[in-house]
Amino acid sequence: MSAVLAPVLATHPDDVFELHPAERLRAPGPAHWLGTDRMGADVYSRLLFGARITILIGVIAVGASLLVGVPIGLVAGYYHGWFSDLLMRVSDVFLAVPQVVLAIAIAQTLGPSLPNVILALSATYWPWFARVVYAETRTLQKEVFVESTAALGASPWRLTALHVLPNIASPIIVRASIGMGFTILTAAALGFLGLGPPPPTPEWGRTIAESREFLPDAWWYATAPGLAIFLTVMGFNLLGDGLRDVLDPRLRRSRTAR
Amino acid sequence: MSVTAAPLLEIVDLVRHFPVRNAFGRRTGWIRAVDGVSLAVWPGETLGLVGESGCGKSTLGKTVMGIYTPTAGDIRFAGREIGHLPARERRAVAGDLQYVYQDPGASLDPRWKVVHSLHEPLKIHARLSRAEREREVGAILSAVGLPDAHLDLYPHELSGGQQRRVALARILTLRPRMVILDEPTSGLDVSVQASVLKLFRNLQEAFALTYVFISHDLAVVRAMCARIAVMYLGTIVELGETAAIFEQPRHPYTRSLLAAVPRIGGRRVTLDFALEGEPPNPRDVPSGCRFRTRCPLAQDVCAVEEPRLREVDGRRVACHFA
Amino acid sequence: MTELLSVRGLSVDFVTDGGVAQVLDGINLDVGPGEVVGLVGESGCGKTTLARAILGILPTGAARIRGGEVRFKGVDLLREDPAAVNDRVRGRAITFIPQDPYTSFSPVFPVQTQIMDLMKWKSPRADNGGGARSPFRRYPRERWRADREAVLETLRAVQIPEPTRALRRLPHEFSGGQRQRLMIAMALLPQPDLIIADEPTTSLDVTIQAQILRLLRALVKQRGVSVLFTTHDLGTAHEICDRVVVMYAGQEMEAAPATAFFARAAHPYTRRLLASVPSPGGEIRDIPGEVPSLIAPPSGCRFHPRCDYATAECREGRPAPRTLAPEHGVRCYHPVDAPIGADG
Amino acid sequence: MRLLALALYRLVWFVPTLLGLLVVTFVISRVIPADPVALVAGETATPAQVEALRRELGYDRPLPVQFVDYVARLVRGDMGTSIFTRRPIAEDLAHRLPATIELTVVAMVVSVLVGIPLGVLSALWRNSLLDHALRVVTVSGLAIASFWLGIMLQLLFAMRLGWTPLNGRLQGFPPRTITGFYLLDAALTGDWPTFGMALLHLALPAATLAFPALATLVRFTRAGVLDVMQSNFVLYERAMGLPRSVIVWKYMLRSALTSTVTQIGLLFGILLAGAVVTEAVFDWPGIGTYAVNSILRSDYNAVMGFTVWAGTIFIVVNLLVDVAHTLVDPRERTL
Repeated sequence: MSAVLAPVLATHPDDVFELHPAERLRAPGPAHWLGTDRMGADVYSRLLFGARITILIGVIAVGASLLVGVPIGLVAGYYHGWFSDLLMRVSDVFLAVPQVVLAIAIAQTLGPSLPNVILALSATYWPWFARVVYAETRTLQKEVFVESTAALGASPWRLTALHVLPNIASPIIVRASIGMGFTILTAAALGFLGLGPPPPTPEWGRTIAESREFLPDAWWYATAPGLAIFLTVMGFNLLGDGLRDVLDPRLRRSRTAR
Repeated sequence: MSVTAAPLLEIVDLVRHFPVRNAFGRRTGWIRAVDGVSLAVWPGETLGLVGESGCGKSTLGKTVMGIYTPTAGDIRFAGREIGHLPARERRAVAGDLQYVYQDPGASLDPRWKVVHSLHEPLKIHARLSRAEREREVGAILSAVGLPDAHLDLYPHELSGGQQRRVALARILTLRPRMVILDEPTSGLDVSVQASVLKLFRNLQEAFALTYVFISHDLAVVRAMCARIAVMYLGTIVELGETAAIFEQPRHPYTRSLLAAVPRIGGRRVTLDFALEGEPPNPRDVPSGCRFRTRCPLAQDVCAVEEPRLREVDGRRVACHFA
Repeated sequence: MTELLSVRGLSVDFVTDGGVAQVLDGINLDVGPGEVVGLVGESGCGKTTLARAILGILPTGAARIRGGEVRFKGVDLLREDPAAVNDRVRGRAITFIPQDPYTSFSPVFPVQTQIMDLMKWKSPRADNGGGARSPFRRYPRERWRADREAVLETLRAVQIPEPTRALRRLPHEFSGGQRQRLMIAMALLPQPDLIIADEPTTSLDVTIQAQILRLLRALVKQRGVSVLFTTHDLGTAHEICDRVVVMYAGQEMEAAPATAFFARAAHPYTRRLLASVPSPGGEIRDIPGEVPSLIAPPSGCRFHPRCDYATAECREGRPAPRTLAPEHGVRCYHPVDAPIGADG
Repeated sequence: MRLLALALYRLVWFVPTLLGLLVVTFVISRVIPADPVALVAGETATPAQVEALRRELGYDRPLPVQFVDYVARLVRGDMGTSIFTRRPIAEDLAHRLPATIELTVVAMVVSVLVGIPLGVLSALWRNSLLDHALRVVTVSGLAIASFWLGIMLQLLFAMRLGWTPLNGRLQGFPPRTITGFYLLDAALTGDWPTFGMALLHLALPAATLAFPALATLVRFTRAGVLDVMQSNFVLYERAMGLPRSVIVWKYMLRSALTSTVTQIGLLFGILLAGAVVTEAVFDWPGIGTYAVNSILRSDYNAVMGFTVWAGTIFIVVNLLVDVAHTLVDPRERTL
């Protein structure tokens, strides 16, 4: 929310890309709620604009991962054979490398920029969706209602589109929400390592890296963006947990009712 | 049952094996779940398929239904071989041949309203207008004894008994000729079981259905079926009129099985129960007669020669000494 | 007759999402020494809850005991020190055979570990004085040897082939029937006065069930142990019980010696229940209506909405126990005095 | 014997997975970039130098040939030469590996020893104060950026309180090298002051690294124990009156652990990934810092070498975890 409204909520919207050398490293006060940074910019305003970038990265990366991972998981889960095995083995290989490490390699190859960060994150996150969808599809195939609908003469397309997909929607949504948090963390780590979008983009990870040389005096400079990351990621994680609880009980009750 | 009429379902030497694989994915053996079964079901009758867990009766049902493909042998339904059809043609047969699960309520998609679940089979198999479909669904719904008000509910809003009725209605909208009932009363209390059995009977009459009734409960089978087939380790050991078999079982396994069923209000049957041991693993089927390892009558010949089903005393029995 | 176990007026509530369910409503139940009592009823009638209430293992959060007493050898277990009950009664004087032999063993320990852990605390040779509960308690070598001998002997008694080798195996290497034999052995080993068996043959095939029932009855009769045997299957009850108690919707309806029960049951529910067993002739009779919700149960006798004989007084209050014949009690205003199968 | 067969089976899968990893890194390094040679040569190279290098590296040959060559070099332990240190990358990484392993193992041990008991208690005393407090820990553990946590710990303990050193692995001389692990070497040589110093240096980075892993472990152990609490064998043991402590700490914990062991494999991934940034924050002279420095210097070969190493270590650990899982859960052996 605050990310969308950043230009309105920000107290010093111009500060994002302008320099105010006279107001360098001011402590938090009425004029600058969270103090100023090394360029004299308002930390609070830069945070809000940073939120837009962060959310943008998360949404596009998770969205792209969904588009790649869900169909692969569905196909691999629905059909049994060497092709399914191959698909899952490929995603296993991606999962076999820690995401940050792989993202570092990709981002380094492509050079630090916003689209490249998103590409690196999508390329490393899609296997999680493939895994979840695959596992859920396989479980669902053993459910009596899927087998019986197949016995009723329903085609594989009908079964997948009308029965399987709606029933695995909730784990996908939950995964997506948690994936947002995870992706944002990784993006921040890339930014911190200097692989994120180049300055003067107010990316949170880079901001923390910049702030280190001014510690321990300008403590607010490092604290604020870290807290922002923390709150955002926690927000998505809690949203995921909450969604799990909201989306699940109805199903659980219907299955235990008998 | 008329002897002159053609059988609705005819199974000839049906085999369904499942491969057993070791950790390396190499095949190390076969589970011989169904191992050469032949039987026929005539229109309008109820054939009971009885046996203990692992005897292959459910595998047999699912293979006939097309959920598993046969390893070998023929399945002829209404005069047509259906065991080896391409997927698309096989799906079309589902309109005439249907399957009811042990817990029919579980065959309803939890996210679909009852009305959608009931319309679905007609959408798949019939080209009907919406109004025609609604008429058809309404008729079936009243036949299974459910009010129209239930159409807008989700499965979890129904009781277990109501779910069962909806699931039956869903199958009946296709007006199938034959329904395979797989352990339809297992896990039910006697009073509920009684209502379910009554419902099956009424529906059989109303829709001219032919049933294959798979069950481990001999009392239920005795009440429901005119003919029964007794299975042991993937083969039929005795097949014939229910009354005759219950009166005087000829196969030693059938005898033990019947002796194990408690009969209320008499001498305790377990006092005289003599069968020892447990059925062998279907991976390691004994040579010759499969029952010989537990059979009180076993002789040397039983280990060498597998007895074929033969006509004895008005039924078919697979035993050298029947 | 001095009872071994005597339950009086036991009422248990369960707190659920939908409200408070009155799962047991003033239950009376007696088990005499050496007697096999069948607790028969359909799912949801409260027989498992009653078994667990006697054992004192109701789920702590959800279940609340509203009233009544559970007297075992004259001591009310509900008011006794819980730690003392755990040390001296549970697993010692009263043992348990569970319904599902597949999941009632821990899958990760060999059978020997699990049996010997039981014997360490519950062997008849164990002295359950002070410090009996300590997890660091020593298992004296002498007693271990004696206990292990007893274990092997009991395994032979329940017909486990090659007991010494069997002990080294993991639970999943046994078939369901053999696991239930192990469970019976473990129930017998502490030399209890009472065994509570909760649907122990429900998950077994009919020929295996027959073997287990024959074995269990022979062993308990030989050792003079009492058994409370819950089941939903009237045939099983007929095979194993000396006396049968019928429950419906949390109330006990009738208690009678087995012969009288299967020949001349008097409660309309019992008679309906017996009639719904499929008859050889193919006749099938169900009980119209459905089992009531326990959150808002019918007043008075809980069977009255489905009963052919119900009158106004059935709605108003629960009938007091009445004795029809020695040991044949019924809680009904209108007991039927006719052989089974005689009423329409 | 069956166990050996199973270990072999896992090994059979190990090779294709590793090969898959190499394909991925190969694609990243040779196929995605417009001109991989230019990347290797660096920004200052002239076009003629680039062409010369291209022939020298064999990048003018067809891709499949290049791939075979790439794998063959890696098998020989040849990862190319770092532009910056002018030393073989494999040597650089091997030199720095002990520092990373020391840090990761300490963090792992801390999180296991603290996380599992806390998870059990949290499940046993559900909805207690401890449970609620631990929920805050687990939720924040999964949401906190570890580099930021490290900086905050430095700010508090090193800069403000001065309890611990700010960064680095040790001031002064390291103990005589036996294993390369300072803690172990110091203990073996009986050099206790150095041991203490090393421990003090390790405290903050290890805490930073352990925190998310600990949160994950608490969460999984709690869920596992709650699951086991519902199981029939626990009901049976309660019905038979076994002491509660035996039921909980022997039977329930053992069953809950079977799933937790699988988690430890994933955990190691978290730790390894966390090590990169944590080392960067604390200037810990391990392979993570090496990777970060290489990124900053655009030392392209070194970054790819690091990726291959990290991936391989991770795959090996998961292989070991798989085998360990079959040891913990006997049912797995019949697979």
